[in-house]
Amino acid sequence: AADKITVGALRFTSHSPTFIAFEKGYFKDEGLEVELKFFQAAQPIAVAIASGDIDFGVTALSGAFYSLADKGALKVIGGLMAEKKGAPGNMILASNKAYEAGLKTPADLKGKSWAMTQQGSSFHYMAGIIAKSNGFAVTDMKLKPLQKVGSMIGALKSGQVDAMAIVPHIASALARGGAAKIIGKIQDLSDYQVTTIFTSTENTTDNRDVVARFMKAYAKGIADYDAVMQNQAKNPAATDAMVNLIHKYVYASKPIAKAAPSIKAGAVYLNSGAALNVGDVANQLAWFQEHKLAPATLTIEKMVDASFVKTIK
Amino acid sequence: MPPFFYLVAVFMDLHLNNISHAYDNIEVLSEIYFRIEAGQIVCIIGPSGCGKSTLLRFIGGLERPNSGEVLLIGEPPKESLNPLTYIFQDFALLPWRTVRGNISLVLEDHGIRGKGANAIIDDVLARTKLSDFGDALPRQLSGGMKQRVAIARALSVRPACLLMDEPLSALDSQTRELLMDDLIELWIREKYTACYVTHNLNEAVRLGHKVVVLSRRPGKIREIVEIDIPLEERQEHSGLLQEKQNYLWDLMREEAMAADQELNQ
Amino acid sequence: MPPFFYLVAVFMDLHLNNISHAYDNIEVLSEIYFRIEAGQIVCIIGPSGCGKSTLLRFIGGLERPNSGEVLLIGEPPKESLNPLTYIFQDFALLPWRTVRGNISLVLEDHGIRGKGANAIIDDVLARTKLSDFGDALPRQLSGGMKQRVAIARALSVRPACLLMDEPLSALDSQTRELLMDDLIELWIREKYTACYVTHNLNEAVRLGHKVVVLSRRPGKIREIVEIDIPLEERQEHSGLLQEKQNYLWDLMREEAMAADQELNQ
Amino acid sequence: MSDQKPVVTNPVPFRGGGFSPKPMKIVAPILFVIVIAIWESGSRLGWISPIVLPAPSEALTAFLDLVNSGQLTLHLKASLQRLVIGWTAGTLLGVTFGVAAGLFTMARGGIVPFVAAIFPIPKIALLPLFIIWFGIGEESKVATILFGTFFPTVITVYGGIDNVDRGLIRMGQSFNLNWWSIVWKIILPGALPAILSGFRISASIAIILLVAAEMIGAEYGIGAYVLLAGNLMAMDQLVAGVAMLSVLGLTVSWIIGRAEKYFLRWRV
Amino acid sequence: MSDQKPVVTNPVPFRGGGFSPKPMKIVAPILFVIVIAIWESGSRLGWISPIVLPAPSEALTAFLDLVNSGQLTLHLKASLQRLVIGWTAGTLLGVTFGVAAGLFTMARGGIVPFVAAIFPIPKIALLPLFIIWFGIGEESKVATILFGTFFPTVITVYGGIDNVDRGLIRMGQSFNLNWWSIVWKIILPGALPAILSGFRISASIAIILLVAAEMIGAEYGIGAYVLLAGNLMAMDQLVAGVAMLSVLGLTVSWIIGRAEKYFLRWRV
Ligand SMILES: Nc1ncnc2c1ncn2[C@@H]1O[C@H](COP(=O)(O)OP(=O)(O)OP(=O)(O)O)[C@@H](O)[C@H]1O
Ligand SMILES: Nc1ncnc2c1ncn2[C@@H]1O[C@H](COP(=O)(O)OP(=O)(O)OP(=O)(O)O)[C@@H](O)[C@H]1O
Ligand SMILES: [Mg+2]
Ligand SMILES: [Mg+2]
Repeated sequence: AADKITVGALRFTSHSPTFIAFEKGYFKDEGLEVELKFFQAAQPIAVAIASGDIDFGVTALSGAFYSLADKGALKVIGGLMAEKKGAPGNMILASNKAYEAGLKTPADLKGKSWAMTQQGSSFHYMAGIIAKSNGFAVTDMKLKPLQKVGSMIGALKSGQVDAMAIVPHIASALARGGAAKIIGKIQDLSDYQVTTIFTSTENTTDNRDVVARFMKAYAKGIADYDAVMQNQAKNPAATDAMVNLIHKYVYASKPIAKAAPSIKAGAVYLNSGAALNVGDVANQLAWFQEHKLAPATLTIEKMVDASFVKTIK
Repeated sequence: MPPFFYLVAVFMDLHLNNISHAYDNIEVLSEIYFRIEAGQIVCIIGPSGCGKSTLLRFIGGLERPNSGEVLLIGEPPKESLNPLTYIFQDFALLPWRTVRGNISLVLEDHGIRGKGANAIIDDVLARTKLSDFGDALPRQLSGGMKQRVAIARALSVRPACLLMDEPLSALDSQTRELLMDDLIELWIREKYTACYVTHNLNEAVRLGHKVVVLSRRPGKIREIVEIDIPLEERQEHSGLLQEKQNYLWDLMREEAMAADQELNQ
Repeated sequence: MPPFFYLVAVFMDLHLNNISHAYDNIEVLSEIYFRIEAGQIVCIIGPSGCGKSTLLRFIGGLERPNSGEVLLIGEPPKESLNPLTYIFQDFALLPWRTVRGNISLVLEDHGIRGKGANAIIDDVLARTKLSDFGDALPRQLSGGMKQRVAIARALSVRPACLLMDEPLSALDSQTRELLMDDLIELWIREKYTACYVTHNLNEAVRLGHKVVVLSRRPGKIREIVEIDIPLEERQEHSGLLQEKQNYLWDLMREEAMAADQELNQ
Repeated sequence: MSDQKPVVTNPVPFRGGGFSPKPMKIVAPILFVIVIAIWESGSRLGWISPIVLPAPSEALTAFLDLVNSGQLTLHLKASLQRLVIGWTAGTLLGVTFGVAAGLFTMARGGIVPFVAAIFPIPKIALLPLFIIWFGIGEESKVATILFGTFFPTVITVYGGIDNVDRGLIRMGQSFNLNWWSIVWKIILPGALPAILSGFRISASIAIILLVAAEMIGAEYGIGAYVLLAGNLMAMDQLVAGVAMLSVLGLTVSWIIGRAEKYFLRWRV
Repeated sequence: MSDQKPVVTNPVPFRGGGFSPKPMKIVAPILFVIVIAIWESGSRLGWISPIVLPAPSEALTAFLDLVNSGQLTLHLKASLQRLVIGWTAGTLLGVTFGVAAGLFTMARGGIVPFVAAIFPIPKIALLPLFIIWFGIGEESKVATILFGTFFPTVITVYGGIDNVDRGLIRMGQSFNLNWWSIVWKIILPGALPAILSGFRISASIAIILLVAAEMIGAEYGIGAYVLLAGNLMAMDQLVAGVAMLSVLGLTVSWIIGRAEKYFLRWRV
């Protein structure tokens, strides 16, 4: 009989491989009976894995994740979205007001205010990347936790914060609408491993076989996605088919005509084969620990089980 | 003991012009027509539930009859703080104010505070024998004491016309006597106007210049009995008064019997 | 008209043993000692605020005196649903229940519902002349009607001993007469026990086997006046009764005068 | 009567009445229409930035999309079920504990401080705990709403009981009513105005908490729809979702209004 | 009297009393100690998973760290200031609108449905709007608390006013008291029990909303502390923060309890 597993997901385009592998039966092919559980935020996925309610999840590395990993509850087993030069990636935006006042490059961000969701979030870390590569401390920026992407955008547009970083399709939409100015890209500053695939520590020891099969199926999903969505112009028919598939899960309450542009624009780069950039993960951990956002006792060995995928150095 | 000095003599008649009223199809009052002349005490008697309290509410302008009107002929005197003043059947004391507070409530709005108010309050409390209970809350009072607070409160605003709804019903006979004597003495001096609802026929004949006898519900005027003896001389005419009282008694008895027959039909 | 048949004759005495009480340092009752013998009506009279209602609450077990006790000698009869039943001075009707609902309230707990309850309710409403108002809410009733509902409710539970706190104070003289006559007639047939607080001395001498006269606050027993004439013969002895009434009047007057002097000291 | 000056005749001035507002059905619709009209024209004229507040017409389009996608009933069904179960359970528990706190010294000593200590804890902060305790199924969602309903209900119920006329309770005792009868027939009806007013609050809180509840593994539900719209920055959907919550609130308020009219008809 | 059987003599059975719980100071501390003791030993014995619920002692350590870092006063000061301003403003507005809805037909027709429609909207969903309207400074934080306080206050106030004895109002009118006096001296004191009970609810909601308020660009504040702890899954700090909110709630409840004792001493 098939092994039953539960996968936590967010209704974002960046979770598309999950939907593709599910819809195209890649999980079934591996003998996995998958149940999808939808969440509205990433953090509960991590908690639900720690509590054993679900088996696999995808999320950015954040303070909560390190904390749970430190308690031995879960482990990173693969990489997903990453910053790669030339591929779509997070952009740095300046508010019109700040731009006028001379904020033209990431190097000018010293002393400026920066919108992020929360302390210890990926947006916080991206501020760290900018600070590091321009030779100032992240505390030299005025960090404004605003909890929600929507709030960040609102604050940026109304000029209440000077800058922020955001996924490409939102960034270009804002720039196109004249609501903000793009002043740089994260990929120019770092090979940031943005999101990772993770599971419970128990699975990596007791159910290695299941984990391996899951990763195999997942890698197929990534391959399909990258093949089509990174080359949308070349094969419009395949693109439409994939957009249709994703639309079942993302923007489902909007008609396809309205949803398609957002889905298409939201195509970010995903590591093929779910390869994991262990070096960058180690860098991230070090940065979080340095800023007291991760437990000092956590080590990269305790947090990562890189035996299921290729690693990038 | 000093006499009441708060009531104010007036030249102000009240004219009840053909008043009828019904609550949700229950006819309560029908074609009530009489006049309360300035300086007169009009007593209203009638069976329980015949509409006396309702009528009193109309007279004081607290409710409006379905048809007919109450006219005020002449002007209320300036000295009176509240020309038409009620003493309610259910006392209507604010439970969160002390006895003194309940009285000062009706003075504050006229700018009477502090010493002025205290003097008035002390006086009306003394008259109603409540001096010891100025700081008691209503829940600490007996039924009769609550009624006396309601009387004290009404007296404190120098009414030109008192609208009293069984004001002595919860009092023992002696306290009642004393307050009756006070009311009479006061009238002799001040000639105030009053409309006095009572169940006590003896009170009615001792105090009333006119006794309006209402029939059972719907209350109609059964008869208006005039008592011509001046209030100051009534003690000397106890025989005559007793006659009047007996006459009222018979009137009421007929009412009751008629009601009984209706019921047993 | 059928006589009351709900009250239950009993062999149960109530013995008040040296009762004293104070509310927050205000002495209210002092060394009250008397007995309510089975089948006797004991009337309590006394100045307003002397502690009559308080005493009644002690007798019915609703409150406990600071010292002394009320003893029940003998056993209440089985037929009585609620041996010691109150008629409260302030009526205590539930505003959210109709007149019928207020009566059925006290029957439901004894498993009397539906037809059985309706028969009882119809009967007590007829006695108190409220048949037309069974479905009225308390706010739609006049003061006297509320009091009659309270009486009807008390009668519905076949009390062995009635504890009545000025039960007729809000009623007109005729209704009062009728209900008094009913109470007397009923006693003649059923010989129920009662403790009757009143301000009406005439009621006291017509109804009481004993009249307990309380002094002003703190209420002490001023005198206990026995009236030996059997209830059924009292109408024939109106002279004697008038004498008793005058005697009570004088007692009360002395009390009032003493109080007055105290106040004016 | 003085005959120097002419006699003035006036009806007795009417001093009563007032202080008894009647429900007036017409005001609210007019008000809503005005607000929506201003908003719509504000959006069209560009006074209101479309990124943060789309025009009502856009929200309506989003709503119609939702209807056409056939998901509306799924969302509604999921949310209503959670609401009804959570609110009912929270209310029953709340009334029980409220009555206990209203009647027993011991219970009051324990319940009042306990409620005071636990009520102010934000449910959102406890989501991780809820996941551990109740899992990611319906239980944790219902529990969130249950907790949100429970505390205000306890407070209004014991507040209402404190306000019941003790004279009526003594009357009940004097007729030897048993304890249950006194509670059921005297105390609860007496506290009912306060309890119903509390229901207005607890129902609104329950609706608010739909969003918090559906943060955890909810596939369908109006809260999930709103959250997702927020995450995806789809402001038209967000407004449509919020409007659904509003309509839900209006419906509940209307039901409670009917209940008040029926149960409190004994009041003036 | 029957002389067949011996005469039974008993005191009249006492039927009164009861139904008036007194505050009992001792129960709550005992209860709290027991709960904490069970929790601590549960944690130590491993019954309670340390992943989500640390032992109270660990939370205490986290709290002491906070105290020693000197940041406690900063957090407390920031939060208290927001609470006091937001709650006071919300309450004043709420009482004003509640009184209007309680007295005027027109106002009721508008306010009641409006409150029913707006109250159920989760503040968190509207955070982006709040930022546009009120910025990311103190205004938006105070506004969040203000809105959270306003709606329940309106509901309790008009509910309380509906319950004031109309007979007392008629009395006031019969003495020609002016409108303000009637409202101030008769209606508000009569509604006070309900209003104070409503304060318990609105104060708790205000504390809950500290977290939502401090979501927006707050550097200091207990809510911000709790949020950060939650983000980092630092459960010991989270519990310490939540405990601070609880203590705040207890303090407010105690203050309202004193106020009730003082202002409602006229009740039995
Ligand atoms: N709950 C209470 N707290 C404090 N004092 C009280 C309380 N109840 C009654 N009293 C006081 O006890 C005294 C007696 O009250 P009670 O009601 O027994 O008088 P009463 O004889 O029935 O008077 P009335 O004829 O006016 O009804 C009064 O002086 C009253 O102030
Ligand atoms: N608000 C009301 N709604 C409906 N009916 C009412 C209302 N108020 C009074 N009634 C009815 O009006 C009639 C007269 O009531 P009212 O209080 O005037 O009587 P009353 O003569 O004062 O009686 P009592 O001597 O018993 O006080 C009663 O039959 C009563 O049922
Ligand atoms: Mg009347
Ligand atoms: Mg009394």
